[in-house]
Amino acid sequence: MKKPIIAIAGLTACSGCQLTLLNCEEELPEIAQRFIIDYFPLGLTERLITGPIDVAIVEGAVSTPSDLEILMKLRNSCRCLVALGTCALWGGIAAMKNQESRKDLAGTVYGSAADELKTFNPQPLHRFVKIDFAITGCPPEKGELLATLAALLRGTFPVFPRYPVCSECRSRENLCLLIERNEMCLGPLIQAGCNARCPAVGIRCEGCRGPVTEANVAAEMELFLKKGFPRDEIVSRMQRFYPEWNYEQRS
Amino acid sequence: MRNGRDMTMVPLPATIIGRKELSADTTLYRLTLESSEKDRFDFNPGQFVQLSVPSGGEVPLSLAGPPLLHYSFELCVRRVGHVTDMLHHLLPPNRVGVRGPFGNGFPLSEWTGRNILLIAGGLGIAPLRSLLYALLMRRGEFGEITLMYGAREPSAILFKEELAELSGRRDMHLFLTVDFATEQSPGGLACNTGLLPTLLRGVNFSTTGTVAAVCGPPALYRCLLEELQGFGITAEHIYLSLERRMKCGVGLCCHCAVGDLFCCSDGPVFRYSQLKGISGAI
Amino acid sequence: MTRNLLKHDSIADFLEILATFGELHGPVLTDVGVSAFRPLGPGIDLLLDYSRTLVPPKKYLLPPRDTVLFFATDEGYRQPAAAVPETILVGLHPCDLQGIAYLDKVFMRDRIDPLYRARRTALTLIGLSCEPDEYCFCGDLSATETHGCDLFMRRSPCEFHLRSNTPKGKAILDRLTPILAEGEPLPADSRTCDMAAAIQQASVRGETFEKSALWDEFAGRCLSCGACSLCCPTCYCFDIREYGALDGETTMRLREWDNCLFKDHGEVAGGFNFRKSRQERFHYRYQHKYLGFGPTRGIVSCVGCGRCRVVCPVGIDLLELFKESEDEKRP
Amino acid sequence: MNSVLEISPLTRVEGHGCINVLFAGTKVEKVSLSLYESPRFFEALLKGKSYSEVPEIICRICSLCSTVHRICSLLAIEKALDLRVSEQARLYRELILYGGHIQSHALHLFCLVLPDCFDVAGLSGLADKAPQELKRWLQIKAAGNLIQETVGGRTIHPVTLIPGGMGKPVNREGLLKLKESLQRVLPETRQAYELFRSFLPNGDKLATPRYVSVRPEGAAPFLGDSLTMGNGETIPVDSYKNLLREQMAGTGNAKTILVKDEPATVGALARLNLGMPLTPMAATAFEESRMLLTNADIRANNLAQAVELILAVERSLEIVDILLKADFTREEPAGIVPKKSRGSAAVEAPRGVLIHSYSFDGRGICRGADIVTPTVINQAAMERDLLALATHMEGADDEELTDALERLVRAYDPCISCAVHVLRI
Ligand SMILES: Cc1cc2nc3c(=O)[nH]c(=O)nc-3n(C[C@H](O)[C@H](O)[C@H](O)COP(=O)(O)OP(=O)(O)OC[C@H]3O[C@@H](n4cnc5c(N)ncnc54)[C@H](O)[C@@H]3O)c2cc1C
Ligand code: SF4
Ligand code: SF4
Ligand code: SF4
Repeated sequence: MKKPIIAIAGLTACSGCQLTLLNCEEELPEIAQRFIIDYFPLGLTERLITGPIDVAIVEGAVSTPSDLEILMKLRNSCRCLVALGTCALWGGIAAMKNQESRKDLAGTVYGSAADELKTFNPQPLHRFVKIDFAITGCPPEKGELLATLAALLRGTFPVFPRYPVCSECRSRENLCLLIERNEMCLGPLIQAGCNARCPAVGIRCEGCRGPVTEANVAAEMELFLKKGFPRDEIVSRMQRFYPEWNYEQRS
Repeated sequence: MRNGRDMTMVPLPATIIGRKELSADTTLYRLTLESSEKDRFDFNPGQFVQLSVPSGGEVPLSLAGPPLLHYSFELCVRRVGHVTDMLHHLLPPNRVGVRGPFGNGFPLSEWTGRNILLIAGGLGIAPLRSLLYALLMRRGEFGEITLMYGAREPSAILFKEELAELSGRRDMHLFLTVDFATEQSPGGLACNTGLLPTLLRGVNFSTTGTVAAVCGPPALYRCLLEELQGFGITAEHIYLSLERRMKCGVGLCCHCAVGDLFCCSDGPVFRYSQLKGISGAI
Repeated sequence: MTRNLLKHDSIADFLEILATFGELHGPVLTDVGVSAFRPLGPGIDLLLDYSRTLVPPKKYLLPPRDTVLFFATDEGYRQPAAAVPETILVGLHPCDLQGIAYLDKVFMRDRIDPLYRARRTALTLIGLSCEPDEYCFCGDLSATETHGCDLFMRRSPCEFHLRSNTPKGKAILDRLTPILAEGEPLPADSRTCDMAAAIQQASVRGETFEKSALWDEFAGRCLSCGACSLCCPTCYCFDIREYGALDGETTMRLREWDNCLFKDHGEVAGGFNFRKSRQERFHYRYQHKYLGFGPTRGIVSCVGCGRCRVVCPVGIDLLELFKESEDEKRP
Repeated sequence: MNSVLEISPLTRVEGHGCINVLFAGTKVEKVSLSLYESPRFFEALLKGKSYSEVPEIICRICSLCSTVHRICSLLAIEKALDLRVSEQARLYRELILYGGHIQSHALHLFCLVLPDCFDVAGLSGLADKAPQELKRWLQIKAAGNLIQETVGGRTIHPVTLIPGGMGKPVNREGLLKLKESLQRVLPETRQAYELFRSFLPNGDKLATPRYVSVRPEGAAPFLGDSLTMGNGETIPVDSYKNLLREQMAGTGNAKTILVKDEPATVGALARLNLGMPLTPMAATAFEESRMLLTNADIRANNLAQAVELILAVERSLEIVDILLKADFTREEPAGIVPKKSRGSAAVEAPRGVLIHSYSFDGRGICRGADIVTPTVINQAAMERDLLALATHMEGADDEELTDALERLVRAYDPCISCAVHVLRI
C-alpha cells in the first residue's frame, strides 16, 4: 500500500483537534509508520508546505490573512482537504459573536491597540475553499479521527451516522436531562458521534458538534420557551459553536 | 448454506474477472465466485445481489447479464457514492463479497406465448438486459419482443456495441431515444430524440396479449404507466422493478417497505396492479 | 397442590439459585435514577415493582451497536465467533415478553439471523406480573404470560406464584423447590384494555387514518430525536456501516439501531428520498407498528408498554389517532 | 549591513509564533518574539454570558490547558458568588488538575522536546529511532488522559465540572482502572526523569530567573489563594494587578507583563524553587537534582517538569485512594443565587501561574473578565533569554542558531493560544 502523504495544520483554534491526534497514544506509532507526515508544525520541525500532499487536515476557523494564506497554500498543494473539528466546519467558539462587530470585540480586549490587528470574523473553511470531508466536534472524537485515517489508507472517507445526540444518549440509558430535569439540553439538534458524552456524566449537551442535518430547530425552540427559558439565553447557548442557526427550520 | 457459510448473511468471496467502462460513470463488471461455489450461482433476471466492497460497505445491484454465464455473472454499476466509488477503483483480480441472489425476479414462465415489451430508462437497462438475454435464450416460447431504451444523451447510452448487434436481429425490435441530442453520435445507432413516452407513442409495437417490463427512475414510471394502460396493457401485465434503500436484502432491516410489501423480498419486481393503491410506491 | 409459591422474603435465595443457571440480569435503578436491565449481583437491588425500563430487553438480542462481520484480506468476511454466555433475564413484564416473542418471529421464523438466534438460545426469560400505570395500554394485547417466557412470576401481596412454561423453566422450578411453599395455581389474568381493543380493531380494518389532521401536527413537533423507536421493544430497523482498521487490512461491519422517523431512512443514492416529509415517515411508522410489513403483515407489533409516550420530549402519542377515531364514533 | 533571521512558524510549540533576530553585521542587534496567533477575543466573548456558560466557553482558550482554565474559572466564579463546594467536588477537581498536568507535561516532554534530545525532526523520527521507548512514554501521557476522561468526561475540554459542584462521580470500577494505570506508569515517570536529567544542556548560563508562583496551601501543590516571589513577599490573588504589570508588546497579538519592572518566570522550575510541597518520590528526585534545579536558568525547566510528572502521578494515586475509601454518591451541585460581584482565582497551570478574574451583574451575567496566562508572564523573560543566547552564539550559522533558539523557547513550554487573549475589559 502506498503511504498517503498528509499535512496537519492549525488556524484560529485552541489546538484541541491536533491534540486529539496526539492523544491517540496507542495508535500514534502506527500512524507515524503508515503515513508520511509532511507538514505538522505542532509536532514536526518543518516550516514549509511543499506538496504534493494527498490529504491536508486543517483545524480551526479562518480569521486572519495569515490563516487564509496557509489554507490556500494547503488547498493548492493537496488532493483532499479535511476540515477537522467544529471551528473548521462551523466556525466554532470564536465565531459565536460573529453577528456583532469585529471591531468592537477587538476594542473590548485590546483597547486602542485593536486597530493594528489584522483580523476578520472567524469563518469556517468552506467559505474560502472546497472541503472534501469534515470531522466535527469540539474537540473531535478520537474514534472518528482514527476511522478517517484508516479510510484514507484505502483512498476513501468513512460514513458517519447522521442522527442526533439523543439517539446515542437513549441507547446508553442516560437520564434525559431535558425531560426529567428540565435542563436546556441541545441533544436533539446536535450531530451524534460523541456517544452522548455529556449527558452520560449528567451534564446537558452544549452542542459542541454542531447541527445535525435533520434538526427541528423551531420545535426545539418552542419546547425550551415552554419550559420557561428566556429566548436570549436559548440563542446565546445555541450559538456557542455555530452562529448561523435557522430558527425557522423544521426538518 | 453453502460450504459451511450462509450466503444470505455472510458475503462469499468473489473475484472481479472483467471490467468494461460503458460510460463516464458506469462500468460493467464480470465476477466469479471462488472455485468451490462457482457452479452454484443461478438466478432469475430481475434479481439482485448485495455486493460488498471491503471497508466500504454493501450495496444492492441488479444482475445485469444472462443467467448461467459460464460460472460468472455481470453487474452494471453507476458510480454515485461511497461504495460504488470504491468499487470503481477495483480492477481484476481484486476481490469483493457477494450475497444473494435476492428478490423475486421477472416471472418468465408466466409469460409464455405473450408479446413482450421492455422499457428501460437510464440504468434501468441493467436488469432488463439480463431479462432480454434470458428471453432470447428461450426465444421460441414468446411472441414479439421489443426493447425501448431511453438515455439522457448519446454518450449515456450503455452497451452500444451490443445494441448495434441487437438492432440487426430479426427476432426482436429495438428502439432508442435520447432526451437531448448532442453533437456526439450514438455510435452508428438509429436513435430518436425525446422522452420515452414520446417514443412509445411514435413507434409500432404489438399491444395485444402484451406484457410490459419497465425499469427506470421513479419519474419514468410516473409518466409512462398511464400511457401503457392507454395502449390496453393492463396493470396486471405491467411489471416494474423498484429501487429502495436496502441494508440487508432479506426483509429484516425494514428500509424498503412499499405499503406492506418489502421491495427486497416481495420484489423488487412488482405488477403495477400490486402497487396501485399504495401511496408513495411510485 | 404443587410447590410454586415464592415468599417475598425468599427473593435473595431465589436469585442466588437463578444465578447458578447463568449470568443473571434484571431491572435495577441505575446511579442516575433510570430503570434499566443490568447485571445483578451482591448489593444490587432487583426492581420488583417498576413500571418499565427505559430501554427494553431487546438490547440483549440486538445490541444498539453490534459488530456483525469481520473482514480480513486473506479470509474474507466471517461472523464473530465469540460464544454467547447463558443469560437469565429475570423480571420481564408481559409487554416485554410479548416484544421478544415478536422479534423472534422476525429474526427466527422466515429468515434466521444467526447472531440473533445464538443470543436468543442463550437467553432464559423469567416473567413478572405488573400493575399498569397511566402510560400502559397492553391489556389483552399481552395476556401472554404463558408465551415466550420460561418461567412466570405472578405477584400477590405476600408471595409470587411461579409457573414454568418450558423445559428450561421446569428445570429451574425443580431446582427452586426447596425454597418454595405449596399453593394453588392462580387463574389466568383477565385484564382488558379499551385502547388495546381499539388498536386491534383498527388493525383488522386496515385503518390508516389517512385523513387525520394529527399527522401534520405530529410532524411539526417531532424533534427527530429517535427516542420513540430506540425505546420501543419491537422496533428493530437497523443500519449497516463498515469501517476499516488502521492496519489497512481488516474491517468491521456494524449493525446499528435505525429509526424510520429519520430523514435518511428512505433516502437512496443521489439524494432521492422515498419518504421525504416527516408526515410520510410517521405514516411509515404507523404502518409498521399497527399493520405490519412483509412476513409480519397483519400483526400488531405495538405491545402497549407505553415507552414511546413516556420518552418523547414533545409528547407525541400515536394513540391519539385511535382516540380521535373513537371520539368520532361517539355521538 | 543589517540582516534578519526569521524563524517562522515556531515548530513543536502550541500555537503560532515566530522569532526575528536582527543582525548588524555579525552582531545581534535585537531579538523579537511574536505570538501571532489569531485573536479570539475570549474576554469579549464572555461578556454578556451567564456565569454558568463561562467555564464551558473559557476552557476552549486552549486545549493543552483546558482543564486548568476550567478549574480556575470555577474557582473565580465560586469566589464571586460565595459558593462552597463539597469535599467530593474539591477532590475531583484536584485529581483532574493533576491529570491535566500529567498529559500536558508528557505531551511537551515526549512529543515536542524529546525529538531535540534524539536529534530528529518530530514524532515520526522518534517512532523510527526509539519505538519501544516512545510507546512507554506515551503510556504516561495516556494515564494523564485517562484521568481527564474518567473524571472530566472527556480528555480535552472536560465537561463534568460545573459551578457549585459536578456531574456524576466516577464509579468504583472507573477509579480502580485509574489506580491501575497510575501505578503502572509511576516507575516510568522516574525513568523519564532520569532521561531528562541526562539531556541537561550545557553552555553559558543565562540569567537566573525571578520566580513567581501560587503560594501553596496545605498538601495540594498547585492551588492557593496568594502569589509568592520567594523572598517572603506574598500578595493575595485579588490584588494580582499590583504585582503583574501589563504592557502591550510591540509585535504580535499578546501583551507582556513585568513584575517590579523586571521579567518574571513562572512554571515548573519556579514552583520547585518556591517550595511547593512534594510527594515522596518527587522529593527524592528533587533532592538528587537540587543543584541542577536551584541554581539554574530556564533550560532546567524540562527537568523540573519531569520531577512534576512524578509528583502528579503520586499525588493522583493518593487522591484515588481517598475517593475509593469515601465511596461518594451523586450529589446535587450547590444552589446558586446570582448577585453583583467580582472574584479572582489563581491556579498553577502546567506552564505556571494562571489567573482568572470576573465581575458579574445581579443576574449573574458576566460584565468583565480578565485572564492572565503563564505564557504572557513568561514572555518578557523569554525575549531576554533569547537575546542573551543569540548574543552568546554570535558567529554561529543560521541553522545552529535557529535550532538553539527554538530549543530555548521549548524550554519555556509556551502556550501561545492562551497567551493572546489577555487583557481586561
Ligand atoms: C434492487 C436494486 C437494484 C439495483 N441495481 C443497481 C444496478 O444494477 N446498478 C447500479 O448502479 N445501481 C443499482 N441500484 C442502486 C444502488 O444500490 C445504489 O446506487 C447504491 O446503493 C449506492 O451506494 P453508494 O454507497 O455508492 O452511494 P451513497 O450515495 O454513498 O449511498 C447512498 C446512501 O443510500 C443508502 N442506500 C442504501 N440502499 C440503497 C439503494 N438501494 N440505492 C441507493 N442508495 C442506497 C446508502 O447506504 C447510503 O446511505 C440498485 C438498487 C436496488 C434497490
Ligand atoms: S439528555 Fe439530552 S441528549 Fe439525552 S435524550 Fe435527553 S435531550 Fe437528548
Ligand atoms: S453531548 Fe453534546 S456537548 Fe457533549 S460532546 Fe456530545 S455533542 Fe458535544
Ligand atoms: S409503539 Fe410505543 S407503546 Fe407500542 S410497543 Fe413500541 S414503545 Fe411500546
